[in-house]
Amino acid sequence: MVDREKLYQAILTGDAKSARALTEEALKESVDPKELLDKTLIPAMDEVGRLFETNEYFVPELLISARAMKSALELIKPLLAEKGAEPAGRVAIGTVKGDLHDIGKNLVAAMLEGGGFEVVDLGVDVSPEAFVTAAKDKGASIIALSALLTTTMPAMKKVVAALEEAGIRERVKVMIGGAPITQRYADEIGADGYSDNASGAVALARSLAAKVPAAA
Amino acid sequence: MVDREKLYQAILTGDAKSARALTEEALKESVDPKELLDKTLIPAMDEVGRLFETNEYFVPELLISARAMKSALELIKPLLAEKGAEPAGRVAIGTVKGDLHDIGKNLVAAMLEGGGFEVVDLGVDVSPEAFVTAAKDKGASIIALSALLTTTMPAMKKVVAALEEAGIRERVKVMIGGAPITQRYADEIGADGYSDNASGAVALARSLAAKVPAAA
Amino acid sequence: MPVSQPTIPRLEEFLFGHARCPVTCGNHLEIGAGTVIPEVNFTLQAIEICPENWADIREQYSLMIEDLCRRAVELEVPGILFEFETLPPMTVNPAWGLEITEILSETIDRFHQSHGLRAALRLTPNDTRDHRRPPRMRSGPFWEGMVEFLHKAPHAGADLLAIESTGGKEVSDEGLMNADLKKVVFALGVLAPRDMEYLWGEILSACEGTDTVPSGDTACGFANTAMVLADRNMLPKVFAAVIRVASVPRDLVAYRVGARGPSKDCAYEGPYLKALAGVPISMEGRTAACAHLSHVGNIAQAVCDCWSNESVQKVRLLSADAPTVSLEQLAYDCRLMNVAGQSREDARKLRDWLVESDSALDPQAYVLRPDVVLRIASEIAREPTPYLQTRRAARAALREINRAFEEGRLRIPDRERRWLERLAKEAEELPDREEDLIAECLPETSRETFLPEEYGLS
Amino acid sequence: MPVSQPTIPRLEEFLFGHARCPVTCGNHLEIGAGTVIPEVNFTLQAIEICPENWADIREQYSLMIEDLCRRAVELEVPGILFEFETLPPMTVNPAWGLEITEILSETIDRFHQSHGLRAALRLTPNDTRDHRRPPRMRSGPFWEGMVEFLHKAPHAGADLLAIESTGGKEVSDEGLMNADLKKVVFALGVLAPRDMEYLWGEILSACEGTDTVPSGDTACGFANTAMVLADRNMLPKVFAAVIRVASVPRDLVAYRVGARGPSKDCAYEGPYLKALAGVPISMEGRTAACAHLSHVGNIAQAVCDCWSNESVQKVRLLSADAPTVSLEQLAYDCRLMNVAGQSREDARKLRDWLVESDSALDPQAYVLRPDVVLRIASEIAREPTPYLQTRRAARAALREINRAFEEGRLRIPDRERRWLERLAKEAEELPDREEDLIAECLPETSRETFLPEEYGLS
Ligand SMILES: [Zn+2]
Ligand SMILES: [Zn+2]
Ligand SMILES: [Zn+2]
Repeated sequence: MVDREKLYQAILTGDAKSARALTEEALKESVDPKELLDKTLIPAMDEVGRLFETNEYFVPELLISARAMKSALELIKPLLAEKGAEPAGRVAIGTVKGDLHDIGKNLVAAMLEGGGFEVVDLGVDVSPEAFVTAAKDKGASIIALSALLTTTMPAMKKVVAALEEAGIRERVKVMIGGAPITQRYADEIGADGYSDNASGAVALARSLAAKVPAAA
Repeated sequence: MVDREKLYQAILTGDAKSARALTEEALKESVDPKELLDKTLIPAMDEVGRLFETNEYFVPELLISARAMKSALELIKPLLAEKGAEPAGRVAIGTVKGDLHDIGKNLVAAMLEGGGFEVVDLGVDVSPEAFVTAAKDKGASIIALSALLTTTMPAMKKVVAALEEAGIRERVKVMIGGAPITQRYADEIGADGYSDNASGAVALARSLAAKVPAAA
Repeated sequence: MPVSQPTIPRLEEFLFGHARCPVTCGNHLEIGAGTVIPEVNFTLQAIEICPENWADIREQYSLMIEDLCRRAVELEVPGILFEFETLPPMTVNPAWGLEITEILSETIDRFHQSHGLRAALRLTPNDTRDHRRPPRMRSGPFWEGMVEFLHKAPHAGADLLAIESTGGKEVSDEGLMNADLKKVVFALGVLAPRDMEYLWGEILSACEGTDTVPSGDTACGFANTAMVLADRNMLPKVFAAVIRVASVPRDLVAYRVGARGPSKDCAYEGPYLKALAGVPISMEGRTAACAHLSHVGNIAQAVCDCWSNESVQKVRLLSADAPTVSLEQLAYDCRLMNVAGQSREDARKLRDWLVESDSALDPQAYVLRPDVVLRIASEIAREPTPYLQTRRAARAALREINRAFEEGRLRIPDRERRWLERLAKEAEELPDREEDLIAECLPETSRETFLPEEYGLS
Repeated sequence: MPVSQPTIPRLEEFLFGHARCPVTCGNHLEIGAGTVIPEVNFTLQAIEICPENWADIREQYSLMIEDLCRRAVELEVPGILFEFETLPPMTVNPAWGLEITEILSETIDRFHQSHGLRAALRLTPNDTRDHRRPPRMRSGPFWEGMVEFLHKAPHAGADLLAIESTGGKEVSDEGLMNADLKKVVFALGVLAPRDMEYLWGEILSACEGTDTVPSGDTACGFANTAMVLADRNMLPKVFAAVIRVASVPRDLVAYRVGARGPSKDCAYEGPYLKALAGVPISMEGRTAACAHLSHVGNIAQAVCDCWSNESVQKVRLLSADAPTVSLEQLAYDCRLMNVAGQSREDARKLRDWLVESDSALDPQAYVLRPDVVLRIASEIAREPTPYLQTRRAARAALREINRAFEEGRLRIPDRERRWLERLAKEAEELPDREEDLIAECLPETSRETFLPEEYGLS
């Protein structure tokens, strides 16, 4: 039988090769993929998150763990889909129109992937229309907006307006972040949530995913 | 014939006794009060304002000039009223509810008096109702609001709302000022004007008085 | 009421970080014992204080103090003072002010326990008696709210209690606007001391038997009003400089009856208090530009024990909220002082550069020169009563300013020169006997703004 | 491309206010000739840059510069630099950026004429090529907008032209997130220098025959990104410190081809540029806390020639708008430096206190120590190419940090210690030949983010 502790450690240390091999082995041994995910992989990623929160891990360490997690998930997801288990959700992420900052956005994207979300990265300087398209055509149920400039913050409001205009505002959740963003601003523009850090963004996305209308 | 230059100088140096005596003399000599006001007194006060603006005069000098002006005006106003000439206007001034600062307010009040306005000083920590009463019962066509705390600024908005509720918003002009106040804030709460200094407030009051509906 | 044998320090020993009588408060925080610490003040953005907004208000304070404590730990400050200056409705309704005090105090304690942060909370309720004209100084709802607040403050977690008392302000305001020296001296030298004895009796009794330190009082409503008006070109700077010095005897009343410092940050006259009362002082200057532009940005720092930002709102700046930005600036300023302060000789050097930065450019800066402070302080110390001390302070300040101007060590703008003479004349005309001043001034006041009986006069 | 015989200063002569090659610009403003001056940066509050808002935007800039000039006169600054860093749409649409430049320049000139204000305007257009991934570095609409802007800038009133160029950032961003030293060195030592030679050719030709001074470039997008991430606990500080030093050779390219300084404020690596290129430098630290919290608040000031606030929005604070508040703080900081600077010995004292304030607490501060700067600078100077200089910079920084840590002169938190070794190993493994590094790195890049041919590679 596969050593679950080893798999857990492989995620923790960001050893993608081992993580994948151990997962493969476990699945061959007919371990229930849902069980493997819930009992080993997610707890490992949660520990990574905890180590990051408590300032033990730095981003590079978190990223290689997220990559190891992703390589394991690639094997598990198709099996889950067969069984009708839902993925965590699909997030379209981008830095808003006029804003060129991508590091924060990339970090959130990587964390979301590591957290089991499917991530559509729209890049930087993204128009409201592109976010609408991602929600409509790529099935994103969460839109994550980043802005680092106070002058580009208003573009976030435009994305919300564009979603409304397209008639899909109720079926997607909007989360926002970036240095100048505050909860107050999120409330003001009618966003569904705000986070000022990457691992907070994953927790936020989880809670938003739980609230997405079933139809989505 | 009375020496107009002497009267002008009496205002300029704040010699209230001479200003009053010379005005009395001029009126006895049947000088047209309107002409005396327009050609001598107001130009003198304008010069005081200029000296203040250019940092030649300090407030104490400006105040004694305003007092000299006031003592001359006391003689002239009844005569003007007889002839149906309108006074510059009546201003009700006060520091808003919750705010205790009175120096700025007092300075504006003194300048307005020197500028020929009738001033009703409501004091500090003034409720919206008191401003409404001043407009309704004391005939003030301009309401001047002062606030020095950011936390009491919102009280200005309440005064505007109270005037609307009382159905008299159109016939009074609202001007606001105080350290935290900006033009943007004036626009936001629907005030008619903003000044960040006392002599600017007089100019503002003049321009607002010109816009007050004739019915007022 | 003579100042009892004050030990005025020698110029060489008159340094930042060192006070004759250090104060210990809060979480093992020592002030004036060799290390300068930041004092951070913070307030809300425009918001009405009312029940509907209360949850939001609590949260704002909670966020501010949490952020501040976190950054203070990261910056490894040797100690820190937080000041919570209530907003007027929070003193009128003491439950509000006390609730915020508790939030702040609990957070500070938590950071002390988890990170060893040495910190204390200074609580400064408003003197709300100033709400009404004429003010009632010893009775009525405002007085009662203040008294209730003061007595409950130690139990809500205030480590230090301070106030910006306003006794005499109703008279001083008029005096300032008219640059009427006699009236201002009447307010500062006669009315304020009478009021402060009464009010500080209450503060001391509130602190008695608790760990709360009665700290200080400030002539903010007098001298800072003059300073701000002077900075806006409304009053001559020489007048503001004289008022600054004339406010010293008033402040001293608090220390004479039992306050122990540190003085309030906005008492720019602090160096005089340090010299005369031996208490540690909190000062503010360039790093308080968020609250006041001023002409004493560096010199104000010369002999400070706490270094403050005066007050800043919770406005989001590019990096962080403005209170946290202030903390960072103050913390680095303090680091510099504390590095230089490792040697007395170096401390004197830094002190003197701070002094030379500003002292020739503005009379308000000039009267804060440590050498000038010590000279004028010894004159003040020789007078027996607050009134005579105030008169002496005004005269001495004028003399120092005049001499420095004549000797080319102080620049006075042309338009102010006529004021030098006018003020000197007014100062000379101040009577020898307090009763005579009272007799002269009372008839010039109106019962619409001022009630003599509230000061035990009539 | 060897640095041609740089005259690295002796430690005693490595002081604030004094650069080997002072710069004169604007209204008789001398920089680096003995006096430190403030550099004030200011920007808008959140607002969309669009035609409907344009009148408002013009007014905001107009109000800011008017206020700043007025207060600068009141504070009697010996000189002042204003920086206008455009917002991206203003570079994409040069007419907008140039219109604001004219407003600022005219106001500054007016105050020079009416009040003798010595001031200059530094204009910093955005490097908008970074808008797209993969970026086009030498063609396309972003490049064309920048070129148009640069060539028109001198005629709109820019006294100094600067940029925060982004060549290699698309690769560095990935390298930073993964703390991948090789990739970052590839970006800083191979890509950025190639891009800067190309871009700076354009800037120099724009300035030719005009009074506009080509000033500097900054590794902001590289080293400051690392610094900010380190401050948020996302990257090890030792890594950020190494990147800081490794960004020096990249910056030097601008000065080698003709830029004259002062360097950009946000180039915290400025002391190295001053040592190696002899140019005056602009620095930011505690007084730029409005823009960055940092761990180099005092040490950053140690050898500055301009002292800056980095950037602040037009937010209303209790006293004034935030840009004016920054100006006041900077002006007083400069006063202190200039008073101490009257004697070289005193200047050294102040410099050393600023250094001792911070240098033991953080490796990012440690590598800014003037003595460390001079040692590493002489090593850099011995290498012939930007790549080898970058490699040397990284290795030397690591060696200095390690030694200081071992000797107890620098504290490194436990969790960072494993990084010291890891980074040293990665630095040792960097190849001797640039071609080898290129050959190693290219296959690891993706054409989705990076096009080698835009750097003359392929
Ligand atoms: Zn105060
Ligand atoms: Zn205060
Ligand atoms: Zn920058």
